[in-house]
Amino acid sequence: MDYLENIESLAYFSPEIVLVVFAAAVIILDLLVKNRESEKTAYLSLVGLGCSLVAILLTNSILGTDESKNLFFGMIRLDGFAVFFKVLLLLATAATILFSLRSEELDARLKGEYYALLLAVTFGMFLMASSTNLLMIFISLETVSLTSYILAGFLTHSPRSSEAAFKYITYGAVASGTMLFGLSLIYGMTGTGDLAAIGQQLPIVLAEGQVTTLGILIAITFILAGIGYKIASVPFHMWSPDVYEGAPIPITAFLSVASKAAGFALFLRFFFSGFGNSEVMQSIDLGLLLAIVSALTMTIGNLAALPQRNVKRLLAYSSIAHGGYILMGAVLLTNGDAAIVDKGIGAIIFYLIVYFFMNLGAFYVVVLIANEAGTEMIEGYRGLSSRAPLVAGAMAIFLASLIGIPIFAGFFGKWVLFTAVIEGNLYWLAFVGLLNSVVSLYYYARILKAMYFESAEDTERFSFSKGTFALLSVFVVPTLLIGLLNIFYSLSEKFTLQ
Amino acid sequence: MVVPLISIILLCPLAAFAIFALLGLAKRSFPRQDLLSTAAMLIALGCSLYLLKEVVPKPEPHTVDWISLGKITFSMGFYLDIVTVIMLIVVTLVSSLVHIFSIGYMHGDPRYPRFFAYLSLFSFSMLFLVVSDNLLGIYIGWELVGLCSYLLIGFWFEKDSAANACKKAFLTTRVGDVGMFIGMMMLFTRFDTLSLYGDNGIFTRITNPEYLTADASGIFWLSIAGVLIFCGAIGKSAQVPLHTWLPDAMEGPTPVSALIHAATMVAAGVYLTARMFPILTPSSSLVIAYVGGITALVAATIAIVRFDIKRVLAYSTVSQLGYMMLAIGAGSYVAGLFHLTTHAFFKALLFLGSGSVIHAFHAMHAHHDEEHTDDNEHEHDNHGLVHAHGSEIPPDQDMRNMGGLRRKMPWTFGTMLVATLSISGVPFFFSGFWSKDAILAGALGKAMVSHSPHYYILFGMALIAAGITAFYMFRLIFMTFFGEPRNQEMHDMAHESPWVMVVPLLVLAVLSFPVVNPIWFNDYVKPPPQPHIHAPQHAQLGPDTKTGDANSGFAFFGISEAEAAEEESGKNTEKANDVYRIYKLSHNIAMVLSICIAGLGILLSWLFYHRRKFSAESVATTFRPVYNLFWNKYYFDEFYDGVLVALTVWKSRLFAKFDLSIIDGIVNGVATITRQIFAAFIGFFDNRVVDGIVNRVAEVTWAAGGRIRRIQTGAIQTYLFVVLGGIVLIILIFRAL
Amino acid sequence: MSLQHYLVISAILFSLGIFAVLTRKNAISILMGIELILNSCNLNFVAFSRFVTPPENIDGQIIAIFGIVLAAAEAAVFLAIILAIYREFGSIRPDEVDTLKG
Amino acid sequence: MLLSLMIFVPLLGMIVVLLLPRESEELIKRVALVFTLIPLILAVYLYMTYNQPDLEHLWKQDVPWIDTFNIQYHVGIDGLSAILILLTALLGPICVLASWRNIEKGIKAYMALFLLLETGMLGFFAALDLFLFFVFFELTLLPMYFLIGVWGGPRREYAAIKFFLYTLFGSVLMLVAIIAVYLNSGIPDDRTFDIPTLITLAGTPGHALADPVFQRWIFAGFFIGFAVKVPIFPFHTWLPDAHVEAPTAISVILAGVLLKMGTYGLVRINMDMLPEGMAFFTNGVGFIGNSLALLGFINIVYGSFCALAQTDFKKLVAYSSIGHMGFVILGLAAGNETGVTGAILQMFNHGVISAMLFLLVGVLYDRAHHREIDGFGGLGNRMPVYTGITVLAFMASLGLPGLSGFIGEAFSLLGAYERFQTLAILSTIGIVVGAAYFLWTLQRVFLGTLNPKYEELPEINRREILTLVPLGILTIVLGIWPHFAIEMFSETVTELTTKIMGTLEASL
Repeated sequence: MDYLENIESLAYFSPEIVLVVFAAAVIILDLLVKNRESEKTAYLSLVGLGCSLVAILLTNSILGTDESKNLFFGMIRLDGFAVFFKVLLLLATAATILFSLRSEELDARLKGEYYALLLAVTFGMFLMASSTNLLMIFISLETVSLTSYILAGFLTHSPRSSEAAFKYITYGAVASGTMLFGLSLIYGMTGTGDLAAIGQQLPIVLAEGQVTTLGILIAITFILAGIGYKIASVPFHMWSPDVYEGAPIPITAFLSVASKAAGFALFLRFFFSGFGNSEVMQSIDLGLLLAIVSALTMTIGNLAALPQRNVKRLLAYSSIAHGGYILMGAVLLTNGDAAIVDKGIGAIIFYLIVYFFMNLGAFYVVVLIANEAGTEMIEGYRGLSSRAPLVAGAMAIFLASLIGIPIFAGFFGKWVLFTAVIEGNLYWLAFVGLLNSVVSLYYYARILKAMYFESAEDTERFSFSKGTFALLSVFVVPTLLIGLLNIFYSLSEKFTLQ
Repeated sequence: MVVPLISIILLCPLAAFAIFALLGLAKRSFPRQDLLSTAAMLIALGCSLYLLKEVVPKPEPHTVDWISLGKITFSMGFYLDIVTVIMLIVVTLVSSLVHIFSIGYMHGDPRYPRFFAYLSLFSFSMLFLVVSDNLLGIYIGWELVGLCSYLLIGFWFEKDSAANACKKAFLTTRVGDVGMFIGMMMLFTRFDTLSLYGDNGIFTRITNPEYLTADASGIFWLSIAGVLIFCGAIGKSAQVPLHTWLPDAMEGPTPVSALIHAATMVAAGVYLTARMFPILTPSSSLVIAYVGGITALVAATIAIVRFDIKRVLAYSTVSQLGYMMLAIGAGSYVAGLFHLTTHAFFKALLFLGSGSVIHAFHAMHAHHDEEHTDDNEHEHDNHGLVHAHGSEIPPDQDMRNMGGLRRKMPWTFGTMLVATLSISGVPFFFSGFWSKDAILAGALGKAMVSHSPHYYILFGMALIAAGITAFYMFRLIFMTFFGEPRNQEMHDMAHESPWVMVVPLLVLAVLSFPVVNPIWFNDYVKPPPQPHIHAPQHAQLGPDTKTGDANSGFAFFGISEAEAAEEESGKNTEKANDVYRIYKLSHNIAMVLSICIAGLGILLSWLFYHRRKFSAESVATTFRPVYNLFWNKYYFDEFYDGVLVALTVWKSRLFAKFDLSIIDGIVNGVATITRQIFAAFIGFFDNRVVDGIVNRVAEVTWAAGGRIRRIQTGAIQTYLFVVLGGIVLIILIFRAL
Repeated sequence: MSLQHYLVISAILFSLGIFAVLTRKNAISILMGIELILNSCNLNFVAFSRFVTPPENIDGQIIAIFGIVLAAAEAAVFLAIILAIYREFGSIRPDEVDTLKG
Repeated sequence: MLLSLMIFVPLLGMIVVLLLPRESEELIKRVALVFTLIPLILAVYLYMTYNQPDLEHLWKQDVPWIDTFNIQYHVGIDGLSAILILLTALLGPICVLASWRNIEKGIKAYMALFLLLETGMLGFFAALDLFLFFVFFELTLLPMYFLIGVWGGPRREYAAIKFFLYTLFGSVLMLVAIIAVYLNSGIPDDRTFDIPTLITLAGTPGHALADPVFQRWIFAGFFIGFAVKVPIFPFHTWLPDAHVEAPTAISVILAGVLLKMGTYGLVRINMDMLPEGMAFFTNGVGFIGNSLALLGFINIVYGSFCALAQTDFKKLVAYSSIGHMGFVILGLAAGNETGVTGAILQMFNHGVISAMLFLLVGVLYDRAHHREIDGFGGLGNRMPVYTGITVLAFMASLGLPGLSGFIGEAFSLLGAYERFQTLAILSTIGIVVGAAYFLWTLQRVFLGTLNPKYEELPEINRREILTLVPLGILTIVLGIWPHFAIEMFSETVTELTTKIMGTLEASL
């Protein structure tokens, strides 16, 4: 197999390098500027993201359309799939930084390293999206995790934040440890760390009987513990509500979108290249396993969301549920028909785009309300329709989209997913998913109800800056349009794994 | 020439109503609605009379396609034969007279214009019903007249009794109509059409052996259909057991009773049955005849003991309608229609007469209410009677307040006397005699020809009914116009009615003499063939039928069968002559008997109520049970009320409140049953079960949410334990697979 | 010493680690449990790279080295967070840190 | 083009309304009225120019939308959709007028949502692409939810969410069915949502869509989706709540149009596209074979008796709608010319009549501020005009011949009797009970002595009369000359029924 030497790889690695450089720059800048000007660091990091975006596009252009490169002796791989996720993650980070600028709960003194950490975590996620070697997988995962732990606990003097960090790291450490154990087993079975090689080796050794299916099952289950914890899938989801609730809202948004997306990227790449071979999957019935996991994930996520009164926590559960929906697409990886596998991945990609806008949008509204009304509780949303009609309208759109009501992007996302799933003859799974979206209506509607049907105690209107609305519209407009425009569908096709 | 005429006839009254309705939307009203409506009616009358000479020997339907779906087509149109024309004339004539009468009678009523508008609407609907050539059209007119009667009975809707009566009327008839509709469905599925005449009309088709056939089933379903259609007539013409609404309908203004509930609408049932004559099978005919006979008898007996002058007439109407049904059931098509005509006139006259009497007393009404209610109480005590529900008699209609009016209101008295003589069947100068006699003859003749005991029984019923009729009618006359005034005060107030009211009386009185010449009637009105009845005797009728010999002429009222057989002419003369002879004989017997019994009836009532040889009270006390039976109208209403009282107890457990005024008559009864038990149960079911299931599901979901929540303890080590458990579980499960 | 021995040992280490993590009532001992888990993995890698892969292929050992590094980093972050916890809750008993729940 | 104009003009109106300042209420109302009148004008023009040359869809427009799934923006009109579009366009301005005074707060948002709703409804009836069809179907949900939830009565939140949940549940099953149809419509590259194409495919023997068993399942999926909308027992319980809580105009739309969306779907998809499935559920063999007719019968009787049990005027009308929709189901189940014609007529007429009824209830409610039937009495001589119109509406609704309500019922029954004797006969119970509850209501509200509380109740005013008169005229005209309506869809029905009956004969 062909791969590039370290030096020639660097060109293709530029986006990551840019990020690292800027991370360092941000820290240095933070030392120079005074505290109250520390917003500068934020802008610098935004610039960094911008540069990195440019770099990504450049690498992509030199890469050409469908061709892909294995960098650093096949440690990481640069292809359309990776590029897509890099862009998505980059945008998510940018959004997070903008949120943080407007969020009042993050106190001013520590901003510098905060942004540096954000850049670092982005870097880690880039690696997650593109690593093709057990070693890289583990390293990237750890990089992301370690930084996330810190970010989650970033609010000093906030017990909730510290607790979140504590739970996060304990849970994360165990999960990744378990995963590493699983990886070690895989390594032992195939004698290589390279995913592609593993993909070739596994069926052989399985056929030769050197490894039992039980061994593979154990290994995969252990690995699932690691990845499942990143994408918060049952039964590895339990950290997420607490962490999401405790962490600062921008970080919650970040985790619920970016690190989920990165997790799925890793998930897809790992199973696609490492276990792409169907008879291995059949041998342990991976399809059914994933299907059940996804069904459980969405069901439990939705049901647990029903009684929540804290909107942040509610959205945490809802994002678990959405993880479940996305997993339905992942189930298709185990389908024998390559076309359907493609459809599945395409569906996931499309859904992630949609999910990116609607979920971040919802979280942004949560940030705004937390600033104005000073609470994350659903009571804070009472009478929002009169206190801040535009924001309420935006929130309504995001929620409607999360429910999956037509003309809003969320519906089309679900549509693409369910079509793929049904094409994979998983009618029951599709049906469970759809029933879940009916259940989900109930708790989303509670927010709608609070905003529109109930009236607040004090009715003075909230005041938001122009920038706020601008940023809000950045999320509203795509939520309205993505589904209606043809391009996005074709877009999602370009980035599937080869 | 026919179509435009009929259009005019229909449109005039409709226009009169439309004007009222449209102006009503603008919250205004035409200055002289009464004249408008009356004029419209008179025009219609003129046209109808003109139509008499338009009638062609071989009538054709004039139709337009109303709805056409692919192969099936529903047409709307007119069918004009002599019967139609006669009906048209009857309706328009009576209607015009009633209009005129009302100008005087309704004078000063707050809703005076509306009354005439309603009358116009009714006339339109009735005429539409009459001229329609297809069942759908008939049904439409049928329901419309129902609506009008609803509106007019409830004209004084402030009175709860009126409000109940109109609802009762509509719902009761509706029950019958549903039967009729089912009958229509049956015919429709068989013939793919609902039009009766024309090349593929039902009556033409039915001659085609494929539809009815040697096999009994063909006849059988036809009988069922016939009876079902007849259900409509049962409702509209107030036949037993759906007759209870008609007496209550007397809550409406008297002209309405005269027009709708005596002359026209109730007769529509008879008209319908006559129209359906061709599809009546022997069995369905028998059913009809029996229903008619029973009605005639029951109603007559009830009428004996009424004191409310209008109620007496109402029951007499019911009984007379029974007569007509009997006639048609017995195959005496012509007789039935003839009686319909004559009855229309003299019964309208009677009602208008009573109206004029009531009008005379009306002024008294106000400040004599309470006193008379006392009277009633007293009354009941010494009769030891219980008043049936809804028979509180308004004082100005209570015959016990009348008496000796003949001097006070000579015109009214004279005209009503004529009508009474006519209805009681006094020979030979009164139309009622001829028609009634024809029916009796028909029944007897049928009996003698077919040797079936049924028709002998029916003949008996008719005969007795005739006697009773004579009795109670003269009772009415004696109590009202003869003897000494029982209530001096009211008597003094009474006065002859204004000429607008008297003139119609006179006209109708004239018509109660055999102006509608029986011979003429017999010559022109021919019963349509009943192709499926393969009559035993196929008769070519002797030429002498068409001669002026009255007796022989009447003799043939009954022999529709023979006439029907005429088409499938077995040239079997002596057989025909047998039939001829039998009918002639039967007719003579019938005539003699009817005269005797009528005389007997009159004599009795003279002894009872004029000479006072015996007292009605004493008889009543001796035959207490019978009397009670009659007084309480065979406990029809009580039966239903009884059921409902039981239900009331039931309901009191179910519900907090219950409106007693609901309980009235069978249909309300049913309504109440359903409301109280069934609907209530369903409502309950709807809330608790159907909705309940849904809510249950919701709750379960919620509970599940709560459970999962509780797993989220907050202790990190629990989470980790779940992780481990999850891993182990997965491995265990999937290793087994 | 065959592969099995190493594997058995690492399995035991792993189990001990998990056990510690699940049962210890002190955040520090949880950290130790985590370290045990990671080290069991490292042991696995090394053993596999010694027995399974040809001698010139040392991927496994490299992974193990990285594992050690990351374990150290993780320990550092963990301790920092434990400090924060101690500051906020005045205790480092994991079961007392449960304000976020439901 | 005209059709798209008709569909999206209200949407445009919504945008305009949103741009207006919330203070200028009169202006907002006027704008809304204008933007609802334009579709009406177009609809009338359509009616004038409408003729049935062949079953070609009129005013077709077909532009590709989402190529990836071969989804097109494909709209067109045939007889069936034409008449319902006419109904929708007619009720639009009437509802705007009906909301002129009695919407206190947030008239701007109200009108905006209403216009959005109208776009959804018009689009639904015009859609010829299954996906578009579904999108419009769902598009009506959200506005309805807010319209009930924000401007509704005391229990509005409950009613709104109930409506939302029920319909969403139904549409979920429908979505599965749609996807299944799409996936089976051909090889991955030329799959289609185009309804006419799908219909032809489902007709071609040997095609995956034509497989009877497949069609049965799909039929069930679609059916439940539509049954919730119609609503068919036992999915009906959202209706009374929604109706009672919704503001007058919204009840009108709900009863007038939204229920028809269900039955329209039944005809357009379940009958036209899935004749095999239809045959399976209506072939009169055994329980399954009678199920559809049975549901119709249950709706009729059940709805009527529930209505009889009500004491709330509006709830009574709501339940009566359930009963009347039963006749539609019965007629459709019959599947023959008479039945289906009756059913479609009943759709239209019920739309008109129930609209009238709800408007009338609204008039009374605006004056007396309660709807307890027993709380009134004797209004007949206080407000004669109102009473007159009410009598007309009641009589039409209880199926008095000569008014439009009758023909639909009668034909449904006539048609049904040919195929399901017993059920048809039993269903006539509904006619009597219908008369019973309406007359009883009439008596308790209008007859008898005037309730002293309402000595001063003002008579119905001009605007209200204006909303009622067109509907009243329609009921009378269509009662006398139903051909005006039938001529629009008779061709469509003939073609449809011949197909259905053919399939039935084949299956038996």
